[in-house]
Amino acid sequence: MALNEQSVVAVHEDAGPGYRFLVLEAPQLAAVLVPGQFVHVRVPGLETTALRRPFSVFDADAGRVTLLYKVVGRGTAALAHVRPGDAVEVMGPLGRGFPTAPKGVPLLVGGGYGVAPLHFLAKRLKDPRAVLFVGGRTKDDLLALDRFAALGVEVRVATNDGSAGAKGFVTGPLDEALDGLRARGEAYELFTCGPDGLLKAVADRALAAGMPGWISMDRHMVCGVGACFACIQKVRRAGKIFNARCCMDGPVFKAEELVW
Amino acid sequence: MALNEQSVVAVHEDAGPGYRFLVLEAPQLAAVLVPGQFVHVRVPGLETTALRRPFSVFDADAGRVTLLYKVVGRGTAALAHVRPGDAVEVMGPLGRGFPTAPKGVPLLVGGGYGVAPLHFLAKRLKDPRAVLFVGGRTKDDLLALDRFAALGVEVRVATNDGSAGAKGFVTGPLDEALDGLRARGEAYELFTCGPDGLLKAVADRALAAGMPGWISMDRHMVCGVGACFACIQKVRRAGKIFNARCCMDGPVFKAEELVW
Amino acid sequence: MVNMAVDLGGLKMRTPVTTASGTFGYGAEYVGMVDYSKLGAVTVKGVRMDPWPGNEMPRHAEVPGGLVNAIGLQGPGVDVFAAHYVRHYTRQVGENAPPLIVNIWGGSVEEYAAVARRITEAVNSVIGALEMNVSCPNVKAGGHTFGQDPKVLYEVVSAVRAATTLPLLVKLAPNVPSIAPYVKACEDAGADALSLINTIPAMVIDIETRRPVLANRTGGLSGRCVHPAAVKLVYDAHNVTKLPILAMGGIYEAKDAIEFFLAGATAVAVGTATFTDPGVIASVHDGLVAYCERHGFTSVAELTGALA
Amino acid sequence: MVNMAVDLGGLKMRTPVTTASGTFGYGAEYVGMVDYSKLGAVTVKGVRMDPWPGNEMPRHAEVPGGLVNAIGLQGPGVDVFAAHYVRHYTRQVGENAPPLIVNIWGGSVEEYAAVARRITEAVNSVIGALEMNVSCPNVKAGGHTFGQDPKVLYEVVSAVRAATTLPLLVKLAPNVPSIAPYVKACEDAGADALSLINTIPAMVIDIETRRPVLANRTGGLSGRCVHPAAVKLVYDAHNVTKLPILAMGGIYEAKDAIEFFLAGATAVAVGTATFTDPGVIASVHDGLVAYCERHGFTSVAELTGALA
Ligand SMILES: Cc1cc2nc3c(=O)[nH]c(=O)nc-3n(C[C@H](O)[C@H](O)[C@H](O)COP(=O)(O)OP(=O)(O)OC[C@H]3O[C@@H](n4cnc5c(N)ncnc54)[C@H](O)[C@@H]3O)c2cc1C
Ligand SMILES: Cc1cc2nc3c(=O)[nH]c(=O)nc-3n(C[C@H](O)[C@H](O)[C@H](O)COP(=O)(O)OP(=O)(O)OC[C@H]3O[C@@H](n4cnc5c(N)ncnc54)[C@H](O)[C@@H]3O)c2cc1C
Ligand SMILES: Cc1cc2nc3c(=O)[nH]c(=O)nc-3n(C[C@H](O)[C@H](O)[C@H](O)COP(=O)(O)O)c2cc1C
Ligand SMILES: Cc1cc2nc3c(=O)[nH]c(=O)nc-3n(C[C@H](O)[C@H](O)[C@H](O)COP(=O)(O)O)c2cc1C
Ligand code: FES
Ligand code: FES
Repeated sequence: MALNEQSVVAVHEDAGPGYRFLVLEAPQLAAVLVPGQFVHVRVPGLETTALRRPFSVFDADAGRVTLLYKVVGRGTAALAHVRPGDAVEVMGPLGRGFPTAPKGVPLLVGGGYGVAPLHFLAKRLKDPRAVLFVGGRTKDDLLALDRFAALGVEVRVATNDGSAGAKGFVTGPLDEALDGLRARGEAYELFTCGPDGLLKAVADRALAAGMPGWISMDRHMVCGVGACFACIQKVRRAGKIFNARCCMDGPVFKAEELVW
Repeated sequence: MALNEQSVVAVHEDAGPGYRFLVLEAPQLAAVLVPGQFVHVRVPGLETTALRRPFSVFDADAGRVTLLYKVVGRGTAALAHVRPGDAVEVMGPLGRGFPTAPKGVPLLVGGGYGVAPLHFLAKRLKDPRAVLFVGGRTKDDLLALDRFAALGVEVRVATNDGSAGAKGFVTGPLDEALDGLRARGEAYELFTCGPDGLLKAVADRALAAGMPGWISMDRHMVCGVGACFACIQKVRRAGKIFNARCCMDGPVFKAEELVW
Repeated sequence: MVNMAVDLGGLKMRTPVTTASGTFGYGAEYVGMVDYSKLGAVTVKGVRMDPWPGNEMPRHAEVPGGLVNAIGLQGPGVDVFAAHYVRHYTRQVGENAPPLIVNIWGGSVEEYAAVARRITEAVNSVIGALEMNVSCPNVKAGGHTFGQDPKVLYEVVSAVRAATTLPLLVKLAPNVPSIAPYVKACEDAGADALSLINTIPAMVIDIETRRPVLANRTGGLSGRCVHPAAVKLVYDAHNVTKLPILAMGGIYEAKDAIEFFLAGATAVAVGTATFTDPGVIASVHDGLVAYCERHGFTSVAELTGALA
Repeated sequence: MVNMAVDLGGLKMRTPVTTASGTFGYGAEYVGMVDYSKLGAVTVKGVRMDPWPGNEMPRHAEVPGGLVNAIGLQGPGVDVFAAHYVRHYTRQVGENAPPLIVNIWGGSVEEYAAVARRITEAVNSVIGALEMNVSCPNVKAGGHTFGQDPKVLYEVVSAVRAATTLPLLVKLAPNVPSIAPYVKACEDAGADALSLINTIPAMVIDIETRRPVLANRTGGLSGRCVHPAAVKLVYDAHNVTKLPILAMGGIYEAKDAIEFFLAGATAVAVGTATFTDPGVIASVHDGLVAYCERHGFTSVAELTGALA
């Protein structure tokens, strides 16, 4: 059951070029959110008829909910103007999140703002074996690495231009690690959020290895609660293919459910 | 020929309860406006599709245009928030104003914000014989009397509740003055702006006495320039009755033209 | 105390406020965010005989003052709806769950009738009425064609009328030269009430990619921007019929709903506004009560057509 | 250098931008505030045979994202128009005055033809085309009825076609189930181009006085809120005809106009937006040039129907 909380902006700060951390006093939501769930935000400053914008939860702790977002369009541009003390209506907790009792080494794979739910996940996993694989075009797309480090999560980086970590895609360091785990016969579990290409690459690897893969999908949304069917993703469940609602049946899907 | 000037707010101050003076740096308009003309204001803070709002000119001098307005709805409520330094788009000069070479004693009759164009008129008339008759429900509706006094204009006041001047309608002091002038055989000319009831009362007196009467009409407007036919007033010209455009054929009409 | 109850063609509503089909899922999705006690009915997403996948993504485009959607009537089919979703609704919303208005559609006259029959036979007391969608602009073979021609409309409504004892609403399209012949067809065919309006056919083009934003190319416009057009259609319909009208189209505040009542509506539905603020439902309800009190109406039913 | 010239059914326009009838008076009202060199034509307020008083006041209501008007086609009649206003226009705008598109209407087929004939006979070289208004929602005896039925439409367009050698545009109503039969009627009757869209029938009620805001009770909706509906109608019309289309409805910036071109328009008209900002005309023009440059179009005419 979701609720619509009147939150108050506590902190609003840069998280890299074009990225922002938004910390909201939202005690009701903070108490119930689980990693991989998202919230639906009514952006102050947009016209009163504007649709809400969905954001994953970067952190939920001590009465506060933190979002990590990228300014990409008019909604996020308006959001970037809210100030500490401003009221923000936030709907949540929405969708199904990640499982938080992995059966193997937790491997988190993120791209861009896709690291947001992975941070909340890492925090709840509290698993010293957890590794974050993160990719971006340049080092400017690598976000919140210090926050992962503070959780004791090992971080392996790749950038297309080689400005940080390995040069190339994040699948480079990931495949290296997978090879190592396979060689040692260790079980692992994949968690990913980011651009569709990355999600598919990770899902393929989970399926090929027969390891669990948890894929968080980013689909344009309207209601955020399953009421409008705007946000579908083709999935196979119990042998049947149908259009699942990402906001309700997802945003986190099992790798084997997804029909690309 | 009208123009659309990018003005800058110089001063914005109270002019009585619910009334405001807005002083704009608008050198092009200030140079050409004549009394009785109006400007069409794009109100900052309204949505980009909002229509403009028309206002008479209270003063135009030394590169500045002053408006005197009442907060009555959402447009004027938004206007009340502009601050010195803000940009305001103002279209003008619009409409036909008052003649400024009267053939007799100039008698100005105003109600509420209707005194605005009469102030500009008094200033341009520079006629020591000019008298302002002003009415309102209470003394709170009497605006800018000090500004008329500063121009050397005699002011005669009436309020419905007797809280200032004569108790009753402004037609009381006006009729007294008309009687006096008639007794002395002096010619006069009437100029008025205010609620429709007042305008009609003044027009009737001008017609009855055979003296010139100049009536400034307040009609809901859209374009303000004669392009849309939203703002009509029935008038008789050359024996024919037709729907004149207040914004272009007015807002000032001759008493004998008006068909009520 | 204002009496908020209304009778919408046989459907007894404790308040005159419902939800617009397609904006409130199958009724339970907004539990926790909407005060269901303020709803006189809940109208659910369009249901047809078999499961229907709907259109490809993207299915929506935000526009100033509204939304263009081309969901394409996705749904699980009448059996899953009747077995699963209706039960889920009553369980989630609880004892005082308002009756459901089930929005239905089909690819043929026979299918419309069959869906109506199946739902009527389900004999679930929470099902209060049927609303026939003959005006969805987003499914080619579907609803719209049935609503475009008064003769075809008469046929399909007659068939559904014969198939159900439930109160029957017919939801009409706004893009007609005159609503009168469509209203007449519904009356003649035995409809109990009218729903006005469905979305207005619309299109949004991304000028950078030079492609329609919606996968379906075109869609239907809803939200605040359609409100003045909807008020006109309700007014026109009310002028030519005694059938009660369920009005919808751009209700964002009580004022918008009150305009509908004065134009001739008996009840109103909140749609697109819910996406932005689920609280609109309660504030429309409360605003109606306050308006009636302020204007001396003892019953909201007195507002219908109450132009001065 | 982008070639901005277009041919709108025989009317040569130096730019594809004109004004929407009824929002630009008789053409001279915006001198000083509009850069006329950016206009390919100026479309004037509807003209009929005799003077016409229009509706009572109030004639407009501001709504979110638009305007509802019921001016009621006030005008001085064709003789005063031809003698006085056309001359005033050329004198005021000067040498480079764009050609006029004269919007006409009448109470009968004969009157439509008579007005067209009178304007054609005026042989004033500044008159570039006629635009038949068969879709004004605000005059009962007038335009709208002629545009509602394709057969009647065919008749009245045929009559006007026979009465004029000027390029002939027909302006259609948006509130139709399908635009195709109306387009076909215009084609068959010999129209040279189509204008889309006129205002959408609408109504605004003052809930405090419980009266319609407009003296005419109902009016026509224009402005930003009608844009997505207008794009759809232009797209639909372009799909069924080779006739060039003059598109209008909610253009506030170049992007809105570009959507119309991609949907199939040959030229565009700025209407309600001018009331708020006369500068929209120039910015639409300049934005079109910039867009063509950025996307490698050497001529704005290439944009017509250029969906990827
Ligand atoms: C479950 C979920 C979680 C998300 N988590 C995050 C996050 O943690 N951080 C972050 O920066 N972004 C996140 N996003 C993406 C974010 O919602 C979009 O970037 C944002 O809605 C864009 O709004 P805009 O007005 O700035 O962009 P515009 O492009 O101007 O938006 C126009 C419209 O498109 C929709 N839209 C545009 N892009 C997206 C998108 N990628 N996903 C969904 N709708 C979109 C908007 O809602 C709006 O309706 C998430 C999306 C989903 C679905
Ligand atoms: C020639 C002329 C001169 C004016 N001079 C002044 C002046 O000097 N000082 C002053 O305070 N007011 C003046 N007014 C009235 C002023 O234009 C309105 O009070 C103002 O437009 C109200 O806008 P709003 O959004 O606050 O009110 P709302 O009622 O919310 O406006 C809604 C709509 O009604 C129109 N409207 C409402 N009232 C009026 C009205 N009385 N006249 C015209 N349109 C109206 C608005 O433009 C808008 O379209 C003048 C009007 C005219 C026509
Ligand atoms: C996303 C969405 C889905 C809709 N689905 C349906 C539907 O399945 N059946 C139907 O009759 N109307 C459907 N509609 C139309 C609405 O019920 C309503 O008639 C319309 O949106 C106007 O109301 P509004 O402006 O308040 O949204 C849908 C509208 C939207 C926005
Ligand atoms: C105040 C007003 C008057 C209008 N008068 C006419 C008219 O006389 N003839 C006509 O064909 N259309 C008339 N229209 C319709 C416009 O020309 C145009 O088709 C419509 O407003 C949609 O464009 P817009 O949204 O850009 O205004 C009028 C519109 C408005 C707002
Ligand atoms: S966004 Fe409405 S169903 Fe997912
Ligand atoms: S306001 Fe447009 S003609 Fe006067």
